[in-house]
Amino acid sequence: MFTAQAATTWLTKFGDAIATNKAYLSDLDTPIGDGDHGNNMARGMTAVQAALATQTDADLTTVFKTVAMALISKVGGASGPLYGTAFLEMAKASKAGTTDLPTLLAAALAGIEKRGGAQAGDKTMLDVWVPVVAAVQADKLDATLIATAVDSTKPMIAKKGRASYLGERAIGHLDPGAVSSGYLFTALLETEAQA
Amino acid sequence: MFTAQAATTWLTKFGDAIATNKAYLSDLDTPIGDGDHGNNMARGMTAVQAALATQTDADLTTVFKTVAMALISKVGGASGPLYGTAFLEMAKASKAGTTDLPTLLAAALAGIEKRGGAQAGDKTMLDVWVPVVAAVQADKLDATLIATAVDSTKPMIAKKGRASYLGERAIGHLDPGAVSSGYLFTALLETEAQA
Amino acid sequence: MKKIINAPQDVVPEMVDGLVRAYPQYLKQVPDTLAMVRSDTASMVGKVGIVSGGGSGHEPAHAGFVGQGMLSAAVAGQVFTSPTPDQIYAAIKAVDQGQGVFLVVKNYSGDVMNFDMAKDMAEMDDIEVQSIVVDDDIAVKDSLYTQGRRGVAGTVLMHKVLGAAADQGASLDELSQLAQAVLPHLNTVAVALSAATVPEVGKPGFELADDEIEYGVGIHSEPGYRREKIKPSKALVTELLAKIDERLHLDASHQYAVLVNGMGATPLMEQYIFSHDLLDALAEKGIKPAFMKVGNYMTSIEMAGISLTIFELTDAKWLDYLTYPVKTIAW
Amino acid sequence: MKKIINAPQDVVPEMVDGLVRAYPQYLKQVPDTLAMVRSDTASMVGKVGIVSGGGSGHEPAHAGFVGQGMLSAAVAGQVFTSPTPDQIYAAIKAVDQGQGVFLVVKNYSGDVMNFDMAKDMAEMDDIEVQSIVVDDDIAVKDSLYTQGRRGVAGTVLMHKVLGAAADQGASLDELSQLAQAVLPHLNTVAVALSAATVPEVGKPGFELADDEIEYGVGIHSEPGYRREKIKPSKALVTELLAKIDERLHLDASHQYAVLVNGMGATPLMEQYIFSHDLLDALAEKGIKPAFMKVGNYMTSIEMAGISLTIFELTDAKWLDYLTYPVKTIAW
Ligand SMILES: Nc1ncnc2c1ncn2[C@@H]1O[C@H](COP(=O)(O)OP(=O)(O)O)[C@@H](O)[C@H]1O
Ligand SMILES: Nc1ncnc2c1ncn2[C@@H]1O[C@H](COP(=O)(O)OP(=O)(O)O)[C@@H](O)[C@H]1O
Ligand SMILES: [Mg+2]
Ligand SMILES: [Mg+2]
Ligand SMILES: [Mg+2]
Ligand SMILES: [Mg+2]
Repeated sequence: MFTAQAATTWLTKFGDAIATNKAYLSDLDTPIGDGDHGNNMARGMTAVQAALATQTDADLTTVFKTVAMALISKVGGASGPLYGTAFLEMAKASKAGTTDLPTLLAAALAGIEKRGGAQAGDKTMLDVWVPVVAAVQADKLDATLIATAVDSTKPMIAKKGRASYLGERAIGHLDPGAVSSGYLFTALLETEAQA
Repeated sequence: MFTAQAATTWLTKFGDAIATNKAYLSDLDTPIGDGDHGNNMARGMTAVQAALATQTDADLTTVFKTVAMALISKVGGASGPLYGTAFLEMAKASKAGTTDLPTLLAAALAGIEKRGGAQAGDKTMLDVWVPVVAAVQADKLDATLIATAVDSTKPMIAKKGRASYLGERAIGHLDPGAVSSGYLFTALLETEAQA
Repeated sequence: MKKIINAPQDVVPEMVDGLVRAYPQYLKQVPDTLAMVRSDTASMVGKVGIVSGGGSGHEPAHAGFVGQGMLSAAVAGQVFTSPTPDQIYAAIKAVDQGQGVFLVVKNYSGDVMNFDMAKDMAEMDDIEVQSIVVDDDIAVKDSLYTQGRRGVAGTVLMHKVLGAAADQGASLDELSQLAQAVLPHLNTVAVALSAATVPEVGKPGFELADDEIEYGVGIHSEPGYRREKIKPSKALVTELLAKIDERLHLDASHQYAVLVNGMGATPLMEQYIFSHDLLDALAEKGIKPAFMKVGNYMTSIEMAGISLTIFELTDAKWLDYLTYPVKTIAW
Repeated sequence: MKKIINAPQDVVPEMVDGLVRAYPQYLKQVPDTLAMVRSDTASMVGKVGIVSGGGSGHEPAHAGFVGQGMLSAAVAGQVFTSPTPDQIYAAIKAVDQGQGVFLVVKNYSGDVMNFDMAKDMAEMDDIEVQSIVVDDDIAVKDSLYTQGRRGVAGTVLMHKVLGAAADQGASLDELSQLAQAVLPHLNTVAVALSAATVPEVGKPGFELADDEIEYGVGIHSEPGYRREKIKPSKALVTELLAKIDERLHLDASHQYAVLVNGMGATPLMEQYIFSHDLLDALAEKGIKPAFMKVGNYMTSIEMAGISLTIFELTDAKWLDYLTYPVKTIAW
């Protein structure tokens, strides 16, 4: 059972990772995007952390919904609606009664796929989400799997997002949304390890 | 007696000096003006040389008027009307019957003073014209006198032209119009020496 | 980075505030948002609203085109970042007159998704919303397997055409048909001399050497299709026009509208010289534009460069829409 | 120097050609000159003509302000170099309707002398000509013993006021009185982040370090009154406003028009932020401008920076003139 408290810990850790790596994420977004992914995510996660701080007794659904709303209304760009939708779908699933992490994450993944119309192999955050969610279902998520998934975006040609304008020139660059998603799941691993 | 041929030689030599020193004159105009004096004068003297080339049999008045019109219509800026007026006044004086160089130059000088409202000491071309014309009257123009007159503008504060916006910061810079006027009178000296 | 700003994170709210306070006769801000709606509400009554927007940094787009005969509202995102759905939704609500609202979106993942979410929100409120996703940048290959072409300066001509039609009472469906009809005829391609610096990033999106240019760049420092040594204006015109011609097949018997668009730091002097060379090159093909505009319309902060948009006027009415009078800050 | 041009010496004729061909509905070129007159000749009938001009490099000034309600003609000199008398005279002749012609001249030795010579020529042709020499740049000390203050962005407001009055039928004498009355109330001061490069010169008029700015620069890279480290927009506003206040003594009971003018390479983003800070600073003094405009009106090629003009409206009619409708490319 995934609790509101675990969710809060998870998102706090994720926010810290984003804050620490803000410049790095924007740097990754420079050669194959528009150089703002770190700023976008940092703006969103600052809002998430502020919103969560005011909601100490919230249930899981409320936590997810708060996160979703903060991301949707503060991030903008491509990552805002995608991360926002992911948490909105988790809020919906938890409201429908689930507290099972694999089920929650599967709902989040489906939301991202639907919102963005991308699939694994398109050099987006989905190249992390797809293998990670599969691993969570099989209960074998670990740091190596996350790192491998993130690195897998490096040789890819992008089919969605700004990097798709580059054709072959995107090869050799990590996808910034995949890297930030890597932080998300690393934070989740650390949260689970503490529990 | 100053002849049309002498005038043509004079202006050809002056045009050559301007062409050679175009970049230098614009450089002089950069710290205390707008960096275009060389370009302005070169544009004008190219037009003068082209116009003179089509007028092989012209009399003195026609030569001066041709020069005046070319300068007035091609130079613009401050130097165009000033040099243009100088030659227009010489054309008028020669039309009235003078071929005496000191008288011609005195008319030119009066024209510049009237058109620009400046006087010696204002760090303009007049700081060359005034002593040179006086020297011509006294028949003692030489290269040293010209050089001294040009150099005299260096320590001055400007009271007319763009350099006047600088106040004390104009000190230490030669006035570009004084330098180009120096070329004019050096060309005259050379012309007289040949005659 | 040397800019006339305060804290980089305050750039957008301060900019929007400065704009609406400088031009209260044109714009008012929807409270607590970065959405700006037409002050002249009387001119909107009974008409379909037209809302556009996107990341900031493209000024005068989009707020400069808000006014009678053009947009009803514009939404400003963070610099080079799509606005969020709640903001877009606030603009939709502010302009809806019961006739529905039409959204003009540029084809970027972020913009498409955020405007889509706003549409969902509006529909839950029973506001009918339709939209067009503008993708006029022919520098990028269109393909089913990619994000497709980007939306750039041609978007401003889309605003103009739709705004004129809406002001003359076109319905939401009619506007949608008009937008679909216009879209394939908008063709833009750009050349950059230098990149923009996003204030929060602090350094340019790409680096060009002192004698280098890049063809095909986007309006967010997206890379283009070729980098080479700077050439005379005439040669730049040849390159960009050939690129457009590949797709458009310029033809003396057709009518065209032309937009020469400065990217932000390029002075009008250069834009007019480019226009001179362009008009010469078109004249060689027997073409004289039926409509032309030159200036900074869809910029990329302080990027230096020019984009060229050629809009084939396959319907005679479109020219009337382009010349239809407007009351805006920047058209 | 990286510019979209062809040969540097062709910059002005090519620019003028591009401009008049792009905008034939506004401008036509006087044959064999770089003078541009209003295409809409009907709007000039029976009215005093207004002619302005100066060196090129200040686009959209001056041709961008030619049109009904504003200028009758504009004359383009070489870059940063006054036009020649024959060209100015050609413009005077082209616009004269028997009611005389009024010249708006900026206070530079060259401009004053060339326009004076043109006036002499016109008078020989029995065209009555009067003129005003605009000297709104308060960064320079005025003194009987110097050239006096420079003419800068405030000139555009002078065009607007005189153009509106002329369109309403003011006589040559009335325009002259109006110009004299307006002049002392125009106050401009600028801050530069970088200098312009004259194409034929090939290098910037001055060098500023990556973190330096200069207050009080002119529109031809004339040096200003102080150089220092870049400051936030708010601090720049404080400096420029204090400078203007010294002369103008801003007062909540008076009315003001404000022009925030971009120098060429400064994006609207920065101009709007500066406007935000300016409006805040004015509000602290209890002042809300009666009229405001923000944008590139009197540029200095690709110089980065902003000038601030504050025009005290001591006569209520002046506000009407400022808001009077015009048909121009750039107002
Ligand atoms: N259609 C999509 N589906 C999934 N992920 C996407 C899509 N488009 C973009 N992304 C992700 O978004 C990231 C970029 O986010 P960000 O830089 O914040 O937004 P923007 O591209 O609008 O500037 C990319 O690295 C990619 O992982
Ligand atoms: N009022 C004046 N009287 C005499 N000479 C002047 C006056 N104003 C300017 N000058 C001369 O003109 C020169 C500058 O000419 P130029 O650079 O061609 O014109 P501009 O200043 O219009 O760019 C100055 O160096 C000075 O010698
Ligand atoms: Mg990005
Ligand atoms: Mg000069
Ligand atoms: Mg972005
Ligand atoms: Mg000059």
